[in-house]
Order: sequence, then C-alpha cells, then structure tokens
Amino acid sequence: MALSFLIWLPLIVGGLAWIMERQVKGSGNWVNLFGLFAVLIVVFYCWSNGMSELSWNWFTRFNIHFALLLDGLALILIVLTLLLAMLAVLVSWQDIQQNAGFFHFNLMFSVAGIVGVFLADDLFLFFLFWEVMLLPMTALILVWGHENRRYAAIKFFIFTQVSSLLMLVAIIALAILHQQQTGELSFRLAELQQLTLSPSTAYWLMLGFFIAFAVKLPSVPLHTWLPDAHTQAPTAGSVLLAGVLLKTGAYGLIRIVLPLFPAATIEFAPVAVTLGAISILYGALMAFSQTDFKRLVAYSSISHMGFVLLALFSWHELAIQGAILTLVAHGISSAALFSMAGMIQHRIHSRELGNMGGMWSSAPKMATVTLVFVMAGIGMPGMANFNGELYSLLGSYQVFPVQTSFAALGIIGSAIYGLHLFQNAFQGPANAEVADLNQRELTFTVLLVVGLVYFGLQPHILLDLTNANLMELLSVAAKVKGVSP
Amino acid sequence: MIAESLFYLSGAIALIASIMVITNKNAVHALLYLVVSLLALAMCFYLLGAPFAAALQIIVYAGAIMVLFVFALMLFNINSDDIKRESKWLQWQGWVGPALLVLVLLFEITYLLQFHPVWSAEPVQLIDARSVGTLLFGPYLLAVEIASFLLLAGLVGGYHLAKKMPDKDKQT
Amino acid sequence: MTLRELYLLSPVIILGLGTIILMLQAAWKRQPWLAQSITVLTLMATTAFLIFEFPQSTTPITLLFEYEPIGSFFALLVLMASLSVALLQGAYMGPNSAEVAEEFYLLLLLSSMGALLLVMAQHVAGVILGVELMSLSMLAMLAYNRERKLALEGAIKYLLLSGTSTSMLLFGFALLYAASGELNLTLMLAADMTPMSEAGFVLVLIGLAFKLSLFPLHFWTPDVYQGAPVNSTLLLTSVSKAAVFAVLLKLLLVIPEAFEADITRMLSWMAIASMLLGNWLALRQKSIKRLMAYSAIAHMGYVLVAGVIALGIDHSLVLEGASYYLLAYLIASIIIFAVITYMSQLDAQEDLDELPKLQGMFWQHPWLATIMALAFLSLAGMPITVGFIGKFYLLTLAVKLSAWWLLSAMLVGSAVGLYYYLRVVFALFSPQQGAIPQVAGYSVSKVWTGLIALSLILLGVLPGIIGDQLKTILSIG
Amino acid sequence: MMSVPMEHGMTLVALLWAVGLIGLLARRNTLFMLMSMEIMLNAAALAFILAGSHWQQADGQVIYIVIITVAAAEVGIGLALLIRLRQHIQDLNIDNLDRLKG
Repeated sequence: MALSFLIWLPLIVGGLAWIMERQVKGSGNWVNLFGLFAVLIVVFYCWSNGMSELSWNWFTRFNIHFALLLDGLALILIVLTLLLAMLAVLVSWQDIQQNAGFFHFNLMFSVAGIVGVFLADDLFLFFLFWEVMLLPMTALILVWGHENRRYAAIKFFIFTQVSSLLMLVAIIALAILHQQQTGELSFRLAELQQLTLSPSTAYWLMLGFFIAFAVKLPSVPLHTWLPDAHTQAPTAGSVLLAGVLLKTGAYGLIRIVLPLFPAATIEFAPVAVTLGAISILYGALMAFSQTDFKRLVAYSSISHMGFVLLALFSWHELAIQGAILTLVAHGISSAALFSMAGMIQHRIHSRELGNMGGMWSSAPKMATVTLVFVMAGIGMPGMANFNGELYSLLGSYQVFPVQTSFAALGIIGSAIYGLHLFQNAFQGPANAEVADLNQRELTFTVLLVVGLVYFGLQPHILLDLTNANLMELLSVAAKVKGVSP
Repeated sequence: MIAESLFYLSGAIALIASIMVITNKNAVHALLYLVVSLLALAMCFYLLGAPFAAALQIIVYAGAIMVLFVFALMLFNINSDDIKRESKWLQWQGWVGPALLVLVLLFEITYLLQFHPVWSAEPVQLIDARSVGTLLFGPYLLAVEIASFLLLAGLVGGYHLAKKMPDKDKQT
Repeated sequence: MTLRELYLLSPVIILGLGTIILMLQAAWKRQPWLAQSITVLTLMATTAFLIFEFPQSTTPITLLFEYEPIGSFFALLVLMASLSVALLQGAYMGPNSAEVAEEFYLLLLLSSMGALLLVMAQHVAGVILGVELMSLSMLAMLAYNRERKLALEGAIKYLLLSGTSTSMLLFGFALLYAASGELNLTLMLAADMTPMSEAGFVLVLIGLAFKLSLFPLHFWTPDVYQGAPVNSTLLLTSVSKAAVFAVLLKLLLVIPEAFEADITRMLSWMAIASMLLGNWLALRQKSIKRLMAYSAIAHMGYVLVAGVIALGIDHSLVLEGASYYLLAYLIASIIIFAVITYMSQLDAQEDLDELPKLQGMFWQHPWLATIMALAFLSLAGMPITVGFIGKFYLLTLAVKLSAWWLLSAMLVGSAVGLYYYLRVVFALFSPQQGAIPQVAGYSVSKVWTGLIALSLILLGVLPGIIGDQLKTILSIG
Repeated sequence: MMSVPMEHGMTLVALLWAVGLIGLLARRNTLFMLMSMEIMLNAAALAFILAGSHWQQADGQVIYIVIITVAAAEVGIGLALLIRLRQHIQDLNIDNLDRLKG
C-alpha cells in the first residue's frame, strides 16, 4: 500500500503545486521541494520496513496486475530520480516565469512516471509508465523549451513512441506465448521468465525490447533525438532527461532484456557491444565539434551511455557492476553539467561557447564547481564516473577485447572534449561578465560535488544494494551457458 | 413463348430508355425516358407474376415520384444555358473512363450469371395482391410501421431543406 | 406479434413516442429548450430501458428484428452518441439562432431509431429500413443550416454516394436471396454458397464499407465532414459507424467457412489500405474536421482488423476488442467535436476548426483544451486513455493470430497517426495567437462532456471496469 | 405461364444497374445523377421481384415495396437539396461544388 504512494504522491504534490502557484507566486517551488522530500522519506520507510512488493488485480480479463517491486536496483534509481528532481526544482527556481504552476505539475508528473517505470513488476504496467513519463517531458520541452522546441519535442516524442510500439508488440507476444504454454495470459516479469522460447522467437522479441531501450539509452544509430531534446529543453527538463530518463533505457535492459532472453542476448552481444563502442567514440567525436554548451554535454551523454551498453551485453560480473555505477555517476555528473549550462544561460542568454570565455575571473566559484564536474565527466580517479568506466572496461575486455580496446579510446576523447569545454567557457580572454553563484546555487552544486566524490570513494554501497540483482542475472546466464558463474 | 418474348422486349425497352436517360442533354426529355423505363419494368414485373408490384410501379413510381421530379424541374427553371453547358460535358471523352470501369464489373457479373447457372427455369406462378397483403400486414407489419417513419424522415427533411429561412423576429 | 415482443421493442417505441410528442410540441408552440428536453429525456428513457432489460440471450422480435446482446451493446453506444449530440445542440445553436430547432431534434430521434433498428435487424428488410432511416435523417441534418453552402455540397455528395451504396447493398441482398430463398441474414448465409451468392455477399460488404468509409469507398468522407455543421458531423462519425459496424460484425460471424479465406483476404487489404491511406492523408490537413474524417477512415481500418480476425478463431476476444475499440473511438470523437461545438455557431458559414485559429487554446480555455488534447492522445493510443486499451485489444488479437501484415500496417499507421495527432495537441499548447470565442452557459452539456472526458481517463486507468465485464455483457461462451 | 431463366433476368438487372452507375459516374449534373440513382434502385427492385417469383414467395414483393418507400424518401430529400442548391449557385453542375478540398 505504502509502495503505491511513491506514484500517487508526486502526482498529488504536482497538482497541489499547480494550485498553490496560482494563489501565491513562487510557492510551487517549495511545495515540490517538500513533496519530493516526503516521497524520499516514503521510499526509505518502505525499504527499511521491507515493504517491497505489491500486487493488485487490475485488468482481470488479461490477468494484468498492478504489481510493484522495490529492490536494490530500483531503490538506487528512485532515490537518484528524487534527488535529481529536487535539483531540477532548485535549478529552475527563477527560470520559469510563464505558467509556472503548470510547469511544476509537469515536473512532478514525469517524476511519478519515472518512479513507476522503476517500480513496475508487470510488463503492461511497465509499458504504461514508460509511455506516461514521456507526456509531461514532451510538454516541458514544448512549452518552456528554447527557440527550436517544437521540432525537438516532436522528434523526441515520435522516436520514443514509435520504438515503444515495437516493445508493446513484444510484450503482448510474450503474454500470449505464456498463455499457449500454461493456459493463462500473464504479464508478470517473474512468470514470464519461466517461459521456454525457441531461439528465433526469443531473438525477435528481444529485438523488439532492445530497440525501444536503445532509443532511450540512446545508442547510435537511434540517438538523433537526444541532442535536440537536451539542447532545447529547459534546464530542469535537461536535468531530468540526462539524469534519469536515459537510465530507464539501461534499467529496461538490466531488468527485462537480459533476464528474459539470456541466450538471445548472448547471441546478439557482438552487435550490441559494437554499437556501444561506436556510441562511445561517435559521442566523444561529436561532442568535441560542438559549439553549444548543452549540445556538447548531450553528445557526451551518448558517449557515456555507450559504456553502459558495452558493459551490459558483455555479460560479465565486473562489467555489469560497472554499468550500474556508471548509471548513477553519469546521472549525477551530467545533471550537474546541465544545471551549470542552465545557470550560464540564465546569466548570458546564450549557450554558445563562443559567447563565453574567461568567466573564471568574474565567477570563480562557478568555474571551480564546473571544473569538478568536467573532471568527473572525464573520469578522473576518485570520482564516481571513474569507477564505473573502469569496471565496465575491465569486465568487457575479458569478453570482447577488440571492441573494448576501441571503446577505451573514448576516455581519451572525453578528456579532450571536457577540457575543450572548460577552456572555452572559463579561460582565455574574458568575453562575458557574469554574476557568481548565489547561496542557493552554491548549496546544491556543492552537494553534487560531495555526491560525486562520495560514490567515487565508496562504490561498494551501490554494489551491495544491487548484489542480489546481479547474482540473479549471473545465475540466469550460467544456466544458458551451462557453466557456473 | 409469347410471354417470354414480351419479357425480353420490355427488358430491352427498359434498358434502352435508361441509356437514353443518362445520355440525354435535356432534363425533361430524360425524365420522360425515365418514365418509359419504369413502365417497361412494370411490364416485366407483371410478366414475372407480380401484378401488384407492377401496379405499384406505375402508380407510385412512374406516377407519384416522377411528378415530384417534374415539380422540382419546374422550380429549377432550367434554361437553354444549362442545356448548352451540359452538352459541353457530353463529349465522348467524359464517358470512357467510367464506362470502362463499370463494363468490367458488368462483364464479371454477366460471366457469373451465364456460365455458372444455378437456377432452373420454372414456369412463373402468379403471386397476387392478396398474398402480398397478407404477408405485409402479418409478419412484416413492423416493416410497414418503420416505412412510415422513413417517409416521415423524408418529409421532415425535405420540408426543412426546401422551405425558406424563417424571419428571426417571427419566430417567437 | 406477441406482447413480449412488443415489450422488447420498447426502445424503438419510446423513440417513436418521443418523435410524436416532439411533433405535437412543434405544432403547438415552438420552443427550442423544450424540444431539447424532450429529446434528451426520450434518449435517456431508451438508454435506461436497454440497461435494465439488457438481454442475456437472443429473442426474435417478429421476423425482422432480434433482441440480443451484441446489438444491444452497440445500441448503447449509439444512444450515448445521440445523447451527446442532443445535449450539444443547444449551445451550438445559441439562443438567437435563425434556424429552427425542432426539426433537428426530430431528425436526431429518427436517426437514432434507424440506428437502433439496424443493430437489431436480423432480416434484409430490417437492415434496409434501418440503414435508410438512419442515413436519410442524417442527410437532412448534414445540410441542416440551409445557408451554409459547404454543408449543402457535402450533403449532396453524401446523398448520391449513399444512394449508390444502398443500391449495391440491395443488389447484393437480392443475389443472396435469389440463391437461397431466404431473407433472414443468418439463414441466407447458411445456404450453400454459389459464385452468385458470393458475388452478392461481396456487394453487401461493399455497401456497408461505404458507410464505414473504408478504402476504396472513403473518398466522400472528408468533404462531407468538413462541410457539415460540426454537431451533425459528430452524429455521422459516431452513430452511423457504430451501427453499421454492428451489422458488419454480425454478418462476418455467420459467414460460411468455405468462403472465409476469400473474404479474409479482401477485408485484410481493405483494412491495411484504410489504415495506411487514412493516416497518410490526414498528415496534411489543417481543418480538424477534415483531419477527423481521415482519421475516421484509419480507425475504421483498425476496427476492421477485428472484423477480419472475426473470421479466425477467438470469437469472444474479437467481439470484446471491436466493442472496446469503438467505445474508445466514440468517446474521443464526442469530446473533440464537442469542444469544437462549444466554440462554433450553427448560424456561421464555417465552424472554428482550423488549426491555426485554435493555437494556444490551452492558455485561454484550459479545460476545453485539456480534454481535447486527451481525446487526441486517446486516438493516438497513448496509455492512461481509453484509446490505448482499445489498441491493446486489437494488437493482442493480431499477435494472437499471427496476422503480421495487419500488425505491421497497424504499427506504421499508429506511428504516422502519432505525428498528426501530436501536431494538434502541440498547436493547442503553443503560444496564444488570437482570442478564441466560447459559448457560455449550458451547464448540462458541459457536465455531460466532463463525464465523457472522465470516462476517457477512467476507462484507460481502470480498464477492468468494462473490460472485465464485456465477456458477460456480450454473453459469449 | 412464361419461363424465363433467372440468369437472363439477373443479367437485365446487372445491365440496368451498370447503366445507372455509368450515368452516376459520367454525368456532372446532379439532377441526372439523381436519376441515375433511381435507375440503380429500380434495378435492385427488379432483382427482388425476380428472386421472389423464382422462389414463389411474396416476400420479394414486400421488399419491393420497402424499396419504393426508400426511393420516395430519398428523392424527396434529394430534390429538396437540389432546390436549395439551385438558390445558391446558378446550375446544378457538381464540379461547381468544389470549394471543399483538403
């Protein structure tokens, strides 16, 4: 029961913020902030009291359940979501002037959808949340985005929607296969794992899911929506998009594709891993050639998520651990960079690197913080990203040495574009005089820095939490490969 | 034997008259041909042993419905301009496409009819007005009632569309 | 006719009584609100009867009609749409309309009666009378505002083509009758099929496909939709589609096995072409009514998927799927047309349905724009709306029977559909352009629209409410 | 009495019906199109009479009566529409009804 509050509560809070904003200007921010905090408390309450499962009959005709499951992986990602949502609220504290109430509502609506995706234990429900979270996100881009928002919003929506249609067909096909084998339709993840699939069926179904998730991740060649969406979205939208929405793709791979179709994924792995490696290199290359701050960070996201794809499909313990670490680390670091971009844009009304430059002198605090974030993105040891990428590369090297070697070049690439970014924005001749970080901004940026360093030094917290998921995955793989893990 | 030839003859008349209807330039002439076609069909009905239908065809169709057409024609006040304009349209080019399309359809159905005979020719029995009436006001009673509603719909619709707009202030 | 039969005929009788009362009222004193109240009450009484006496099994009413679950469910859909039209007309006409009000309501009742008869028909005479009563009344409503030229044009096109389709239907039935000697729909198809009767059946299907505006008989749809007053368009897109589809479904369920393969092939192609073409042509439309016309073509293609599969095996799921999808389609259409109705005037030459004029509606009329956006999302099949559940049913059907071609066409169609539905939604949320008028008052119709909008969400979020019951409602084994 | 094969009768129906359809497709004047429609309805009526007489049933004629009712109602509304149309435009040419386009 309490578990379902994780989904209702953001919705209620969002509605409340909408109403409050109409009464008192600026109050919506506070409502959202406290609401998110309350949700966070509910998460920890559920987790500590072991309330991790929930299943209600929902659509009996098709044996669909409103089934939620809170395990370690979900917990991490939900907490990440809530924290980044708070960041999104904080970073757009004064950005949104028009229709602020509706903005707050959309923000919370998408949080509800994202939390739902992480919690869903029934594929039908998963799909429902998967689609629902897009709507408010599209609205965020469309209404409060930048100059080219319409195009970006349509592109974002169409890409994700069309790919998820394939997933829907695959879900239905799975349920019907279940009916053929056991006489009853089922959309429960656990029950579907018991299916015996013929290799070709499994392969096709896996592809259906994979395409949907690869679009979200995004992986080359399905990535083209991302630079537009990230660039055009308002800061809060970019933070959520980069920080959390991309993670739903990876989450889907870990939660659905790998356990349901172990054999098919192993067969498909060379392709996926190659795609991952290409994403890494392509993302890095494109990032380097950008002149737009946000677009640069967007391409770097493609590069980073390539590591996740590479790691997951290599089916190696270390690599999967690395993927999980990367998820969290990239969530924090890219969200941080996007919020920096937002702050700069708020000050100089431009995202062009050419219009920046030399801001170190006028805004030293901002420059320092940005430097830390850039360093994290590059994968400097001691920061969270380093662990993730290292684990990923180490793990996948043992399975796919060639692709991994190429992928490793991506680290060098990230160093180049990271420094390119920093240099252009903060060093050199001063083009722009900007105000330094204020109290509010300083608070949350420092917190982000702390988070990055903390997880960089203590990765085992995340690994302990997700150990159960990992073991289960490996045992599934072991069954297929016929060897012990 | 005579009856058969009469059937074919009146069928041919109906067909020719129909062709004249659709190829005629003058609406009034076309209407006259239409009446001829309907009457020829009435003859067919009679020969098929349906005298009641034949009578209805003459009274209701060729009579009442055609009179409606004539009235409407008078209201249209069709003049020589219209006829000229229409004759421009009656070039052979305009007919080729539709005619070809329909002829294909026609060929198909004629082929089916002629080469897959399923019915044997039996002498026609008379079905008189009494048996039709018994059926109509027995099991088909509801159909009659509904037909009256159908006519009501036609009446209301026709009345509404054809009459003048009411003046706003008169309406109260 | 026994007393029991007469009792079961009550829905039609109530409508007939309503018609008569309405005529008396118009003769006594013309009063728009009174006419509207009579119509609404009549329709509600009919609905109430159908709900309380919902059939569990098939009971014949003379040899023309039958009282059975599938037809009755569709009758409820029809009544829901008619009720919406009746409620919306008041606001649409406005208090000072130059047009008279009573005839519209009269025709509305007659049209609903025709639709009800059509879904109850089990005999050729029933089908013909039902279809004609429905479409002729509708025809007069399409041109209801006599000063609107576009409406007249649309109505004339509809008249000519609908007459053609009727004659096709009749010709087809005549061939079937000639082959079997039966006029009952079921018995007529139960007889041995000869090439002649097959040709007849195809002609019947084509006649019905015209009313459903399926490819290749779809071409009249956009013109008629665009020209007609928006409220009549709603009637055309909801009532006639639901009723005709019920007949089509009933026919398909009794089709002889030997003939199934051919018909499946024919209908599959019609469905695929309708889905693709409808969605494709909708892409370029600026007028919402025209867009809805093309989208109607596409959606009828989707429902036809269920019809095609009806020839396969799983009858119960097919019926449920088709019913749910039509319900979803109706709900969304009612909302969209209702919103346009609230912003247009019958007396005007055109309705306010051009996309550029509707830009930024959300910032002026948040509620109207929200429900309209929801309705479009429902048509696009987004989750948490009822349209998604409908699409889910159809996809399940298609996957279940491995109809991959149909499935691909559905997916491609949906993908294209997403784009143009989204365009409308985006326009509603873009920055404001100009002032959009809105008719004030008429709280009853607003409450009704709100209820429909609520059901759109409710049936999408809790599909079990109806979905779990449908099997028993339609009482299929 | 006479005995015409049913096939011949149905061929006549098909011919008449085709003539009506050609007229409907080829003519531009709405009045002529309306007449073509009448021809098609009549063809269908003949088909029912034929079938009824073949099966020795009066049902065919009952349906015939239904058909003339339909035709009458249709003509009523159709002519009313044409009268209304005539007031708006100067002729009944359907090509002048081209303001509807997408």
